[in-house]
Amino acid sequence: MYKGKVHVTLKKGVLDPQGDAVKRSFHVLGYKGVDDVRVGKYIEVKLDEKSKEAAYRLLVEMCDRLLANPVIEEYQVEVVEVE
Amino acid sequence: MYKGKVHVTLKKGVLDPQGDAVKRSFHVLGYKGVDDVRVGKYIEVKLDEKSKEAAYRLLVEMCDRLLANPVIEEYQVEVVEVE
Amino acid sequence: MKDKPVWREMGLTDEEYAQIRNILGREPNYLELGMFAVMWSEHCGYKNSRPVLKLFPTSGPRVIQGPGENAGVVDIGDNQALVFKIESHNHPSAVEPYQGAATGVGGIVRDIFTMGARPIAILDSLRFGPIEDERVRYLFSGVVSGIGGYGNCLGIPTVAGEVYFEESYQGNPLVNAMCVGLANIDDIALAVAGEIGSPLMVVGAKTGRDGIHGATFASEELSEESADKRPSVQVGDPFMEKLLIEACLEIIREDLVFGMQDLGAAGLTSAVAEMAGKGDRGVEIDVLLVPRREEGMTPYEVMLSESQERMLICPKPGKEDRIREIFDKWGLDAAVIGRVTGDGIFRVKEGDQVAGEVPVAGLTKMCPVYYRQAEEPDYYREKKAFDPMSLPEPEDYNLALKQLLASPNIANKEWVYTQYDYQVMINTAIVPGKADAAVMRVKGHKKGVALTADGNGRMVFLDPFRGGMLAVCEAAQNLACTGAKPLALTNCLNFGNPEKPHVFWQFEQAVKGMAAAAKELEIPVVSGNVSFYNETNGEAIYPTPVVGMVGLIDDIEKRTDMAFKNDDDLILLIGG
Amino acid sequence: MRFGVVVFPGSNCDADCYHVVKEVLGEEVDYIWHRETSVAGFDALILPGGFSYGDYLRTGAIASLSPIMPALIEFAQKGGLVIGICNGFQILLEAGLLPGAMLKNDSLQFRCLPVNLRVKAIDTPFTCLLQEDQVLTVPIAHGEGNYFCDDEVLEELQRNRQIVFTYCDREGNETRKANPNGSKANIAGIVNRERNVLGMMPHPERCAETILGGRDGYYILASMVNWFKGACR
Ligand SMILES: Nc1ncnc2c1ncn2[C@@H]1O[C@H](COP(=O)(O)OP(=O)(O)O)[C@@H](O)[C@H]1O
Repeated sequence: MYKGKVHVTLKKGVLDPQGDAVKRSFHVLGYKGVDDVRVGKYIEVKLDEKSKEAAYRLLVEMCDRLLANPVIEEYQVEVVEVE
Repeated sequence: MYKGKVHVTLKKGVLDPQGDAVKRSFHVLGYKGVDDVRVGKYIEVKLDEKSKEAAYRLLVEMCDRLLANPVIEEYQVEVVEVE
Repeated sequence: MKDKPVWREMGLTDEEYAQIRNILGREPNYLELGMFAVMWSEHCGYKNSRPVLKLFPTSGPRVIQGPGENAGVVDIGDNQALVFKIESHNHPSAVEPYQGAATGVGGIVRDIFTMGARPIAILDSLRFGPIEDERVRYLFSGVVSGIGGYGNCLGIPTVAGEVYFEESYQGNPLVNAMCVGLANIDDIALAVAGEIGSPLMVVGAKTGRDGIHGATFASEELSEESADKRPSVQVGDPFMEKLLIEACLEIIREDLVFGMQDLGAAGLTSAVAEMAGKGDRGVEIDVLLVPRREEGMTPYEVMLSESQERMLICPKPGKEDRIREIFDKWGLDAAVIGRVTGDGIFRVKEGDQVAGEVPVAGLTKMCPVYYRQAEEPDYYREKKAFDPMSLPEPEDYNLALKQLLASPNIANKEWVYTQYDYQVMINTAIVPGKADAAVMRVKGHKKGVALTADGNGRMVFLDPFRGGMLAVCEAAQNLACTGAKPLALTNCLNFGNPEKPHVFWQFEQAVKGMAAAAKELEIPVVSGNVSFYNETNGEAIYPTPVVGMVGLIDDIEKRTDMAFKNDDDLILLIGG
Repeated sequence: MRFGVVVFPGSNCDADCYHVVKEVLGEEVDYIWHRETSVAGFDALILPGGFSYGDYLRTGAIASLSPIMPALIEFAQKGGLVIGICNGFQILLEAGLLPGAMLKNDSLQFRCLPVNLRVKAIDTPFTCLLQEDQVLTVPIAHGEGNYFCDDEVLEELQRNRQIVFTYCDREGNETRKANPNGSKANIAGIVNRERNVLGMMPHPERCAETILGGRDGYYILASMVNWFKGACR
């Protein structure tokens, strides 16, 4: 059994309304040192695959097909073995 | 300058409708080996703080106040130095 | 170790515990005790309010179903009926505003389609502390986006409501949601168990550990510790509910079920007991057959879980396969979890083991009823002696008017209702902000229906009887102003702790006032909900009955909103 | 003319579109369940609004992988008329039939209100009954209508006159204030280069009858009928 961890973040240059809102509320709360906030997704997937490589390949495919939208997002994938 | 990385995930036992929907659609797409999907948030924050400890403390405070909803979510915080 | 016996932890009194022992003729086990505790909570059993609620007029020529079912039903002609009810989700919303409000909408919507009606509108009645407070703003915006988040996704328009800000709701906001459905009279389904041997199916979400003891939670005062009761808060899945609506209405249209019941407060325990109780049946279920989300759940947890978006179905003989087919089309699993029996016993099994066995009637009909003591409070006489004429006349009327208009209670509520999809289903002929009631067309007919929800806690506080009357009258007037004739009402009675004599007095007086107005105006009460224990640290909210009312417009082209239409039109003031 | 309304789990404006085509336009219409794999026999397809798959992950993302989509894409590539409204627009973006992507509204709030739209192109099957620069009033109801594309794509959209509707004030000015969601260049609706696929966030089906407060949306849907019947060209 493998666990895939996927980070999906907005590409540079794509504005992030959620991140901006969080930054603004931090400033309102008095945290002036907050410079930049970006909000992305973190997805954990349990994969019943034979090998780490197979799990990794599968995960990348899943990212390309569904988990990330290449027009606005990029992703990072990591696989660890779990029991 | 520090960069804070925050993972906000649903607590164990809290229903994750989003993860369930993604799992089901993977099954429909033929990825039968997908066992469990949990969707959380990944937040990156740039912090203008004096020390790593100060940045860390600030980030935890920010999580408690704004980034995570303690009723249903838990979070993990990491700080790295950046230029 | 614990300093309280376990029944008291569960909210039962020593006398109630003795009664349970009597009913069973033995000591209850933990599961059985839990089942009694939730069924005998105020939330499910109405043990403090039932005698007073009897004062409401509940019949009329158009009433098809009065109180007692999941929702009330009134005839609107052409073999059509409106099915509607209002319900509170105050305590969950105080702890987690978004999910609390969202699951409140989910629950009331289930009550409507359970009856075989297509939900056509949602209304919301909201009360918070002063808006200047940071926590209040958090609660307010969370509740509004929770209602929108759930209702919008379902594709049911949220068409009317009200918002008040008042000190008395600071620690205990009120979140009442109403749903109105439209049904063909022939399709109305009741929550009854079928013949002996009929299977029982659960469909929808898997059962998790969430919300265990939510019903007792709703029947307790909020205190500093409430924050620790957090697992009682559930996360809603409106997408699942949308699938359930479509699938359930499809099986009703095909006439495949005897009865249907949503799983709300007290989960499976309540749904099964109520369904069996109506037909004087017994029931045997196996918790191992209930699809779960988590491993290692005990029978107690399965029976008391309040996981959202689940339905209990009693199929007609031979229809299980067709039902499965329909659910499968919508991507839903349906599982047979047990059967109807003839012995009047609610038997819970875990595989071969009997985990609990209680008489259905013990959970339902034998729930104790209390006649609480009512006592007129001192404040009432004091406030009554107040002479409004003793107030000084404003020096600057312009300023006074501006101040009034700037009050959050009078100001435009656009910020709220623009977060709600109030137009989906393309029936909303008078949208929020244009009149004091919403008007919906009924496609294919000349007629229309008008909907409103109203209450005024301050008035009821000052004079519960007249305040109760006023709530009914205001709703009726709001409907009349759109050109509708009021047909029937539903109500949500939000009060403090009924064990306090002055709170019970407020309750009784307000209900008497509402009943008097309802009788006089010939607007029967067809459904409702009671929410007691709305207190923070011993301080009760204003007594706040909220009235939801539906009306009928014979010719929708004749509806009226509140805008002035033409130059030189006359302006008349009537009544007063 | 026969319309098909594609129904995904979670679609909720499907019945509204069906009603308007049948009762207001007076044309034939049928639902197409998302698990079907053919759209044979239909002259135009509507992807209705709603929350397909609960809008989980990204709006329109899961629906864009539905079994019906290959047939729909082929239909579009052969020149068939396709209109995606609100969630339907989001699905068209995710399926790659239209360029760009949707972000959350800049207010981060769901917004339901009537907006003004400026008609930017009338040489499309969806606007042939309208006037250039005409201002329409059409309701929106969405939480993610903040259209995004990079500058190159925007230039291309402008060069090919693919921008069909923009948010504007009553006089037709495309101001920042008139933009309800922060969308790039006030974009409310675009067509593909071949002009047979339209995606728009506002809901024409919600303003096709006077009882609902206006009929501007009627002309958008009626344009499709006129175009199909050859009355527009
Ligand atoms: N919580 C709400 N949800 C939906 N609509 C609301 C809500 N609050 C107010 N409205 C709408 O705003 C309009 C004005 O409300 P309100 O000021 O309470 O009116 P009134 O006090 O005259 O009944 C009405 O159309 C009402 O339905």
